Amino acid sequence: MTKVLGRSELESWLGEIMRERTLVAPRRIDDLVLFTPVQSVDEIAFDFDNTNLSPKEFFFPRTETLFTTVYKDGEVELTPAVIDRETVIFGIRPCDARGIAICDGPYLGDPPDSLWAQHREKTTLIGLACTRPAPQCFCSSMGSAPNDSSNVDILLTEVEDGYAVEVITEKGENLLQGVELKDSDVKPVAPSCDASVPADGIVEAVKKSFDDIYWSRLADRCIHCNICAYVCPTCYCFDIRDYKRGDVIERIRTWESCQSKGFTRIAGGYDPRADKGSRLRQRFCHKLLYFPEQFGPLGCVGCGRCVVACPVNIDIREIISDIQETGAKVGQGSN
Amino acid sequence: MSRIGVFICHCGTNIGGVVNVPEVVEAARHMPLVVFADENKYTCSEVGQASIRNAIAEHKLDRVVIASCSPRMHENTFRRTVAAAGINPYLLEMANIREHCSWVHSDSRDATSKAIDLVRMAVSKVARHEALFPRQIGLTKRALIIGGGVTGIQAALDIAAAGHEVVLVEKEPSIGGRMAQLDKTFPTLDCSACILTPKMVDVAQHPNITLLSYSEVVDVRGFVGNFEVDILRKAKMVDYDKCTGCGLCWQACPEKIPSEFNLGLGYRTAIYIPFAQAVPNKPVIDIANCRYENYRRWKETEQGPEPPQCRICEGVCPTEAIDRTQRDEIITEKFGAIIVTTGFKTFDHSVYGEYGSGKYPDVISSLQLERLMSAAGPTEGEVLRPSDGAHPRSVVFIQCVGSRDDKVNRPYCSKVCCMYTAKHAIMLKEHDPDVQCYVFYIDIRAGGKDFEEFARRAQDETGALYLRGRVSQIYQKDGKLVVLGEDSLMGRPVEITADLVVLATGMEASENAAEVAQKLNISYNAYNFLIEAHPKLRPVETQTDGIFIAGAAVGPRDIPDCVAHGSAAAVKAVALLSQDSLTTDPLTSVVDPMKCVGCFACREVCPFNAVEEQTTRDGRIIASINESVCKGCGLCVVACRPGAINLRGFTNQQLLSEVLTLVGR
Amino acid sequence: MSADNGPRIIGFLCNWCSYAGADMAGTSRISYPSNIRIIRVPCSGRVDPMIIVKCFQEGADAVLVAGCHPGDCHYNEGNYYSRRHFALLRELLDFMGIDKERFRVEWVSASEGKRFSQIVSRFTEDMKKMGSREAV
Amino acid sequence: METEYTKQIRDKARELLENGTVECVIGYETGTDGINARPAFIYDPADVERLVFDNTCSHNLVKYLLNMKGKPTAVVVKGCDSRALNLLLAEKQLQRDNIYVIGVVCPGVVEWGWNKQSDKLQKRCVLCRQHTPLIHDILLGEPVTEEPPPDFTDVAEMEAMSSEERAAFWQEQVERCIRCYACRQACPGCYCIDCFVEQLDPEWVGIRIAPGENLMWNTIRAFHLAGRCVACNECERVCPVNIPLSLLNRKLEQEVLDLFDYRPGMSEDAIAPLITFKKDEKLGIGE
Repeated sequence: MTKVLGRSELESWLGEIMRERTLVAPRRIDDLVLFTPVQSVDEIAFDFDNTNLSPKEFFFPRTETLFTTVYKDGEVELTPAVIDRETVIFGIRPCDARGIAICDGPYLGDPPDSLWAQHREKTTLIGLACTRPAPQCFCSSMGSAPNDSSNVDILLTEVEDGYAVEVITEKGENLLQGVELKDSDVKPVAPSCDASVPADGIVEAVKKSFDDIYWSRLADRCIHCNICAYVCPTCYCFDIRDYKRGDVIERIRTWESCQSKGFTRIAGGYDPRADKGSRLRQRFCHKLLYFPEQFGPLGCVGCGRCVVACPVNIDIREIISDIQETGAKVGQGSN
Repeated sequence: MSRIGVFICHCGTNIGGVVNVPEVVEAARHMPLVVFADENKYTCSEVGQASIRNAIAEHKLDRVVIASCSPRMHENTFRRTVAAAGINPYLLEMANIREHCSWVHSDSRDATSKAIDLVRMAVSKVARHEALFPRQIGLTKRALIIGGGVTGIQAALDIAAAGHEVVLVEKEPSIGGRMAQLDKTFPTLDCSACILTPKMVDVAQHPNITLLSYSEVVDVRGFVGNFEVDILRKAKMVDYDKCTGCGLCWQACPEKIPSEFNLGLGYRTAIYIPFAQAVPNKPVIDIANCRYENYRRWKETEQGPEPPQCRICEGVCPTEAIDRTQRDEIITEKFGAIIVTTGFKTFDHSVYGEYGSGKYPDVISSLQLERLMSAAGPTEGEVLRPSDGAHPRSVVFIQCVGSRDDKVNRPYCSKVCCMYTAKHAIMLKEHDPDVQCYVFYIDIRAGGKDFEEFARRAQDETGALYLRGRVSQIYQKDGKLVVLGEDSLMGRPVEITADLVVLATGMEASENAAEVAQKLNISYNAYNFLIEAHPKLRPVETQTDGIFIAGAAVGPRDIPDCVAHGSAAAVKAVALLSQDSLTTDPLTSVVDPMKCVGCFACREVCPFNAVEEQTTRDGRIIASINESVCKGCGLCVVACRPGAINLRGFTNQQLLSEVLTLVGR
Repeated sequence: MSADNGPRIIGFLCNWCSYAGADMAGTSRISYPSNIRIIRVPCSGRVDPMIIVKCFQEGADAVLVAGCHPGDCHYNEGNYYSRRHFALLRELLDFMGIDKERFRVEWVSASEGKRFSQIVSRFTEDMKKMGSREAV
Repeated sequence: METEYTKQIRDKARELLENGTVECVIGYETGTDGINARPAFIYDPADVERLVFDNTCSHNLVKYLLNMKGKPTAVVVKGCDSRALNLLLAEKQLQRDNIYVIGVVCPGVVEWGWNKQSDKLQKRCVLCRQHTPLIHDILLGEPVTEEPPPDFTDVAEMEAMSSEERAAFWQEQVERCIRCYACRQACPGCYCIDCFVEQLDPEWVGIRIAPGENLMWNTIRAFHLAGRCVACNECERVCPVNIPLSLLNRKLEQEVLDLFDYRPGMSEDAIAPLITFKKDEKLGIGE
């Protein structure tokens, strides 16, 4: 038996949610699809491959205040930021949900990042399974699947008379309180994402390739913008700065990327990762070597956003297969 | 953490009458980094300054903000004050709460809150001040003077008298300039040559003066106290060590060329001195016109008919001083100061069609008349008209030829023409009592000591007829000149038959004035007259330190003015050369070599050529600022996209912090 | 900008002409509205277009740059450059929705105290009419 | 014609690498979508067959010369790219003698997008006034002699809006900006060692990725290219959130043309309009 939610019921349910919670959903802006807070259901895009930017920014905003301090007659008063509003994200794809889960690794370790934890606690994920994977997708090769329900609270799969509903967590349960679900015997078709990338043994291969000239040759093409990092659902690096206005100081953090110039520059101006090759290598070593060694899973979910967005076609799928080869013939190339 | 002290001035009631000073003091106490704030009745008074010095000591202040009058008024005063208390004078900032606040705002509340803002800005700025130290640079105690007219001569003699070395560069074979061409001088009528030549001789003989005649400045590098100048020494073809100036050569030379010195009246030879009293009194060979030099040129190609070889001069020279091996050479000399006295030339009247466009031989310029009057001139002082050598009886003078006339783009007054024309009228009468002079004028400008009397004398004693009006046409009629003009006072046309017409041609900057100015990077106006640093207060200085200007190169002037300006410039130069080292203002631009990309946009915009190239250890060519030349305008800072250049005292950080105290979330 | 109500105007004045002109307004007691806050710079050519944009980004209602009249620059050429910079910047700002009128460049000599106060008075009036803008 | 270009480029590249004239040839190869070209760096004559030239060759390869540190390099250059080359030569960032320029008369490139097949010319190519490279050691294709007059209707449309509408428009645009700086990284005119936006002292722009800071960043980025932008429009192409940066660049391009009668990058010794002046020009400032 499958629980099914009719299209119109879905819409009224989402309308309900909007009342006391912030509803974040995919929305069409010009020729982009972006996750934004929505005020009405007709702002929501239901038919899309995936959004141009990942939904990570509702857990790790592009800019977020950590705390503010006020200096009053010799006294310093510190107020940490608090996330109080409940948020529901509708339409998150399984790959992106996995991305969030992956970031729990670094962010919920010891000590946990308070803001990330708060966002996680206050946010409910309504996943939307992919019915037709896009050409850039390779989630299957990265340990996920178009209908992977493991990282969402509710998973919806489009079926002819509405959406098949799969409730995974208690959070999801609560969110569906009092919502009428039809029983139906439609079997949601489990689509496959067959674009396969040879990810097996990639950790070893990358390790072997570390000193290969491959990286600096690849970096010839890279313009070292931050697009890949900023569209990526698993890139979690940030920069911190204090904003001072009069007697008020606000400490904020913003997205930052290993590809940007100042990222590893240290006091005195020295940059241990100054050359293009080592800078670009860092991105892939982090995703395919350091992250798995530290936290287990590969630091990539195969959403393919970087593949699409990179202005010079630095394609992680190509790199993985190249590395599998070069890794095999290491020592031939040299730096 | 710096410790800032803030001092608010009442300036009697000037500030305190409008601004609530105690409130400002209280506000200041709570501003970041401020550890002390106080008020004074008169901060600039000795009492006020003492209280600042005490507070600095007592509260260990390391930076000071003074809110009072305009920094243009007392910044230096207070810099000395804090310096006396051991704080670097550049760790001071002023808030202008008088001129910019209490004097222009009547509402006490608004004025007070504005005053508080201004103090807050000053506090945020002073926090970002850095200690600055003036630098000492050496200098060459040696002056260069460009132009050997009476102005340059005077300047040279004065500097030499002060005990400094002088090099005087003159492009002609002799110094003396225009004054040497004059017969008498107004209003005293003493003989020009008689008063000038002694000075010329002094120049030649003074141990501190090196005279480089027949030479030109070709390039100037460096900056105040440390100029490096390339000087072109044109080949004279005469060895001055051997030449005694006996004159046999120029008496023997067969070539005849119209004499420049006599403005085409009369001739000179190819080996020549421009005039009898020339200094140096030794000849040069005019290579363009010397017969043997022509032959040598022909020999190189052997095209056309073979010219004569001549070489008579070499034959007659008793000391074998003729040296055909001489070539133009460029020498490089160092100087601490430069004085530009390139003088003037007279307006070319041939542009005036109505005056015969220079076609009629008997329409001459006033300077030509000077040569005709001069005992050393082509006619040995007898005034004979060029066409037929007859004594003119009826002479018409026309004023303002190339002066006060927009038609020929000479709107300015040349200042001397009224007076020298009066002189001419008087002198002609002396030469020949039967002469009748007519003077067409716009109006007579006789401002100057004894000038008016002199001008009257021309009219009253010599009976010169002054006609207020312009001349519309001059034409020739059976050997005489018919001058058609109008007498605007009588309001009727006049027709005068004249033997000679003399045009009072005005003054123009000499032809290479602009070129010289460009080499020196000093400015000049639309008529190529040089521009003073300030027309009233710095009349002989330029915007470029160490370069001074004097004489008719700056604008039309008579002899006494030129001499005075020459001396004035000399004093400025001496004042500079008398120092043992120069102190540079530390408020200059500075380059961060880590950020400079070497695009040299800064060099493009710098008005003072202060940007130089430097090579880093990793081989990049980047900009560096010569702090001795930099004047601190900050143009380079704005031109510098990479933000490699900053301006001390007005850094980006300081301006930003001022802005952010006013606005910002 | 503290207690003051009304438009927040920042003025960058060149030390040699316009700042002296503002001083002259003071010495001659020619009053003008108190909204303007003056920042002293050596030359209008020292005013970086970036700092103008910064003023507006941080919520200034208007910005005035004043320098010597062309030809009178203490540094000979400074204001010829600022004239070019700001002619362009005004267009760009206007294009991005910051009205031309909010950014003015004027030439004020050291003797033009009266003119300075007139400029500031008119500017302030116009800005009052236009209303204040918020920091973006 | 394009296949013809491809052949000529490969032959020239092979020759240059074999006779050691250059160490590297920067050209184009087909990307992983099998449709769109991407930059290619060829060091080995054996690899020249990778090189292609077609109407997807959008990238301005001149930018990459800044990384070659004086190594003798050959580069494939279109009309607009050649203006960038002139700009960088004029600004002393490159030495002409260690660059071999393979100029191609550009037929215009199509709208770019991974795995997107398009036959629609990019806006900049529709408006292009420089199809023929201004600077080259070998020129492929027939020089275009007739170039169209300048067309700024897009700018005019913006100007037709009210000041408030324009403010709102840009507000909305820059809200999307994620400050990835791809526009800067792709721009041949952006080569500062330390871009103003990332300087800590002075801190011109905060690191906040927020409307105010984003607006400041986008405004100054455009202004720093005033009189320098060569209209290759790479900035707009690479923007991941489709901010219409060309509008800002073209507004300034138009003003620079109107006020100073100047087109950037037309010669390698031109002096940019903001570092020179005319004494008597009237620019509507302080008049």
